[in-house]
Amino acid sequence: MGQNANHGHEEHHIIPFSILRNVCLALLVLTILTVFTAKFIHLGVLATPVAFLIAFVKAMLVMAYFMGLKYEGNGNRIIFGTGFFFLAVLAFFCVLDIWTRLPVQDIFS
Amino acid sequence: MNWFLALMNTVAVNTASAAGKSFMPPVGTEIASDVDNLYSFLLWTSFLGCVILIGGMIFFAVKYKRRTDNDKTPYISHNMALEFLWSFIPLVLFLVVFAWGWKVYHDMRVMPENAFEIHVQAKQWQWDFMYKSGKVSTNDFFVPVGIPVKLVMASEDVLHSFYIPSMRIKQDVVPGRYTTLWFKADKTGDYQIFCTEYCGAAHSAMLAKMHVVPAPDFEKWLQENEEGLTLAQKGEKLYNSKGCIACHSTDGSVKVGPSWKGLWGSTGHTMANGKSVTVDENYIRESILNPNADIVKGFSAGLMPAQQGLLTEDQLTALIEYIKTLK
Amino acid sequence: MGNTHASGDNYINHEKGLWSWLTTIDHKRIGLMYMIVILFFFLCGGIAAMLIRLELFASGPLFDGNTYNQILTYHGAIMVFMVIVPGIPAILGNFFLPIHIGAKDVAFPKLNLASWYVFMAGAILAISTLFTTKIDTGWTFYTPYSIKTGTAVVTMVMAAFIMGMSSILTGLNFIVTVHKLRAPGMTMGRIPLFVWAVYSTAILQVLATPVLGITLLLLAMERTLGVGIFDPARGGDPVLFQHFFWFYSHPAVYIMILPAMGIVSEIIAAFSRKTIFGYTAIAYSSLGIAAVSFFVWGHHMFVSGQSEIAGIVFSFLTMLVGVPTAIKMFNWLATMYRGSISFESPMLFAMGFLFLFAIGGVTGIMLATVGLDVHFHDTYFVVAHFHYVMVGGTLMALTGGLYYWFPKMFGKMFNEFWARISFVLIFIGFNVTFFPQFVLGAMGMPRRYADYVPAYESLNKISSIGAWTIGVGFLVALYVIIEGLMSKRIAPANPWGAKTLEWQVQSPPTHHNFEVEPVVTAGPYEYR
Amino acid sequence: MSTVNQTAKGEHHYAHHFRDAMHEFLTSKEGIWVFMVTEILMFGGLFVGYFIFHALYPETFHEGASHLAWKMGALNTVVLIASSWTMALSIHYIQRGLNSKATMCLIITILCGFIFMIVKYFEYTSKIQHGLLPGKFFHYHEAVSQQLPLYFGFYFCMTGLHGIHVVLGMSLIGWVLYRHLKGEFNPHYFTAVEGVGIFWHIVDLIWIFLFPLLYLVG
Repeated sequence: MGQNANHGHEEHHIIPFSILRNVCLALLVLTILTVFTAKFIHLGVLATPVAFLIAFVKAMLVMAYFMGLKYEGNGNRIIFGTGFFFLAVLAFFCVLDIWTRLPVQDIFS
Repeated sequence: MNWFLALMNTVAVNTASAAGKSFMPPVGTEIASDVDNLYSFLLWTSFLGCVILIGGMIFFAVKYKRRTDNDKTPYISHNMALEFLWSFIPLVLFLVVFAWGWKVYHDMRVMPENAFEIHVQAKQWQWDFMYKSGKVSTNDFFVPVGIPVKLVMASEDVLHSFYIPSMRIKQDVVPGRYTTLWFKADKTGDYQIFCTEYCGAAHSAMLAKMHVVPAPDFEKWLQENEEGLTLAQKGEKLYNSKGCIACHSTDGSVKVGPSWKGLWGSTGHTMANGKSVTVDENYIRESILNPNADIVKGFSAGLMPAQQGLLTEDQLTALIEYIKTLK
Repeated sequence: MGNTHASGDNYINHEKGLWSWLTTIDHKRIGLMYMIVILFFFLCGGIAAMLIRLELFASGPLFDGNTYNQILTYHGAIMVFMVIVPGIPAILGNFFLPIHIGAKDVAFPKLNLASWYVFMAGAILAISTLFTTKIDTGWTFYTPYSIKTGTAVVTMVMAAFIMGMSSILTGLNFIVTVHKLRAPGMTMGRIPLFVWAVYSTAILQVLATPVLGITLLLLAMERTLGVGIFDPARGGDPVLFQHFFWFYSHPAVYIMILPAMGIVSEIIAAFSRKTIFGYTAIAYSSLGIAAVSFFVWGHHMFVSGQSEIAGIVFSFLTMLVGVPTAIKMFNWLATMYRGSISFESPMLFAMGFLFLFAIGGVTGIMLATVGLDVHFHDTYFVVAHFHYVMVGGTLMALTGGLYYWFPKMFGKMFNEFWARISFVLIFIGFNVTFFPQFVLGAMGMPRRYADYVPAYESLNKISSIGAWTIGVGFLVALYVIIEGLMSKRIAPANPWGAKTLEWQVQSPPTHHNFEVEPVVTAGPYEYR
Repeated sequence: MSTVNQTAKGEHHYAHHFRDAMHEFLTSKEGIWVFMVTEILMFGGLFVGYFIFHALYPETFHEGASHLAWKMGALNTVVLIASSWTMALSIHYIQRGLNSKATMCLIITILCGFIFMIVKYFEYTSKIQHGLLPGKFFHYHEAVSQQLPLYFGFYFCMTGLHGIHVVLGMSLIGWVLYRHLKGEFNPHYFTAVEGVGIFWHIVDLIWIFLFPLLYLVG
């Protein structure tokens, strides 16, 4: 907020072709990696966190380069980040409730 | 913290007797007094708060009334010390109230060891109380005085909420899981039970009575059976216990279903499809066992559960005998 | 500051004909279009309220249970989704937010018009259920009742979803407008407090409404496909529905009250002829309330079957939201201190707001206290509390705001005498209606009851009489507006001697708001 | 209607309430970002539900995932990543004034959308044939877990809502392509392409999470 004046003569930033190509390649490699870890290595309990971590890295790449957040001002980064923050709030309190409810065996004396 | 709560309690108890309790229902258990003390403390601090805010507003309004159209007002933009005070004092007060409320809530939620356990089954629109002896009572809830009672509650259909105002306790009854509640009734007597979670057409008729009785009487009640009643009296018991009461009145008032008063023998009973019937044994029997086959004009289909297989022949007869008595 | 040209051209006569209104992208005209439809829906919701009080006037049934439940559902759903949530932002926010910051329009004028049409589509869909199987779930749509009941839940839920989209688009528009379209010199520290309030509201609309959207979609899926997420019969969790629902609906109560607080800030400064006390504190407390409101929704669920720990955490966080609210109250009082206070009807409504909101606020603290709420939850105490906030707060402020800005919006003066009569009727009627409900709630009378035990009868009678008084009061207010529109009393550009930008332009404003882009050099309340 | 300012060059045009074309561009872009927040929160609600029930019924979700064709899911992931890349490239080319290359990129993006939907179609028909359907339509007889209908409730809601977004995105790209072919975009004015691009990347972003969560770990 607060950037209301004087952006008259800026030029649009052009993201170089090579960066876009490399990001695309990285995303494909990470896709292969996520399939590989899930289907050909048995990670047990780690499976979900690992898959989620890889997805997170991919998401960061898309956001930074394809969506161009890396070249944006802080304003739009804060706006987009706010969405994720309040999503985390929703998840946190729902989980807090469900995980601290009395287990059924404690209900019956 | 404890000494502080104790102090607050003393303050509250003294003020409470004055006026604070006036609106609350009669106290039926120890926790209810704790709740009332907290309530009176809040009532008085709230009253004080309102006096400051509203009184201040009226005072300023009178004192600083516009005199001329050219009044000069001072330019006061802020005052850190004041602003800090009126943020900090409410914060402290709110936190005290929170801690106090937490303590009361905790006492409500910690189930005592070796409490007397009763199962509560809620459904549209009645309460079934199931005792370990095998006795089932509907809409009449008998508990012994002075003994902690723990309720394990489940719902057959939608959300309900079990509320005894005099005990200051309330808990939603959630289908698919069990919720619990406990209390220890201090005084014998009858207490009102409400359903407080909206549950459909007869939500406001989903009432029950709690009867707190001395322990020996309670034991006797647990053993009691239905011998020695007339057929119509048995029917009246069924009217209450099977939940007919939620939708059918016996005083002529219209609820979800038609009233039973004066029903027996009436001719020209008009159906939704236009035909007209005479109310006899067979009509009542059909209406109970298969209620949606013929709906009385002005009422909705699909609300009454079919009783086919749920009532024995004896019970049907008893109900019909009861309806006959409702002139 | 901008100059006043008393030319005959203004936004009302700039173009003529119904079509020019239906296709307008002028934020002022769109604000008026919202005003017309929202006042109409307010009338509908009000009629439902009168019927509710008619049923509750005496013990014993007047309508059958189903009919009563439908009336109460329509009262809730219409008032929440179609009156109070869109009310102040869509009418007064649309009209004044751009002028307040010295802009010619909102950031996306066509989107603004689209929001109106989306809102209308949703509203018409909602009203259409009246002519089908109706709906009887209460405005909260709690599962599993909303899954099982045989009424038009899917239609109503889709209607609420569509109106939610409209709300999101309006919020989005306002956020971007405030960020990007401020006039030169109009820093964030110089925007009027009404703009701060509507801006905070817009943030809430954008962040909270999507979760309501997905919740309602899932409920619709629940009924059509039996997805099962909220249905215990299929392994789902009805309490999770309540979490999702209140994640929206608790911030939504701040969507309803924050703009009202903004109006009150404006009116009190204007009628005290004094700079607002603690501008920064009021501005940031709006943002603070908005932010904290996302952390407190579980106080609607203390007895719902959520865990004890969750209940305690939510109770604690709820106490925190009381602080910025208290700050605002004290700041308004301090603004009146050593002011030059006059008592035209907008100020009466603002003071009525302070009076009623104080009571609504302290009873809110009682309800936030977890041990006490167990007794009060789902009783008339809650009903009384939220009506003190929603009607005593929001609707008082909306009515006061409409009077305050009436000269600017239409270039006419309303009849002050009848405006004061409307205030007296609404204020007294309101207290007669809802104060007894606190007592009823303390006595244990549950809400959403079509009938009650005889012990509650006398207080309910008083309450019903009060409700009809409010009804008359609002009809008088409607008369004041219509009579004002027909009258020939031409309003000056600045009848109240206020300092914010909208009073520096002609009444009614021109199509472009400002003839010359204003350059701002000082704060909004410079009464020196 | 809005007055549109024409500058001397005739190529920058912007609505009357903006200071200049860049002001309009940045304002529009912020609007798009705010809108994306609502997308995140809307899908986010579904993800929160998914996580909760995944933790409550891990076996169900494992069994459910084993019924999904992960190879098709992987194929769709690749398709969407490629389309995201071409979308980003189309903006790159418009900014450099290479209009025909930009046209190609937009067309490829739409085609990728079609491929995605076709693969989805085959997936859905196979699920429907086996009776692996949400809730009350579920009639697969070899289900081990009692909550399997719930898993397929999640599967169809999440992929269905995502599919709707793919179709919406394709239509929007079609609209942008049409305007592009009319020559409305140039290195100084390409707001609509940028906005639609960000929307399309969000669609990709959500799939990046959906794929491993539904198809792989389960």
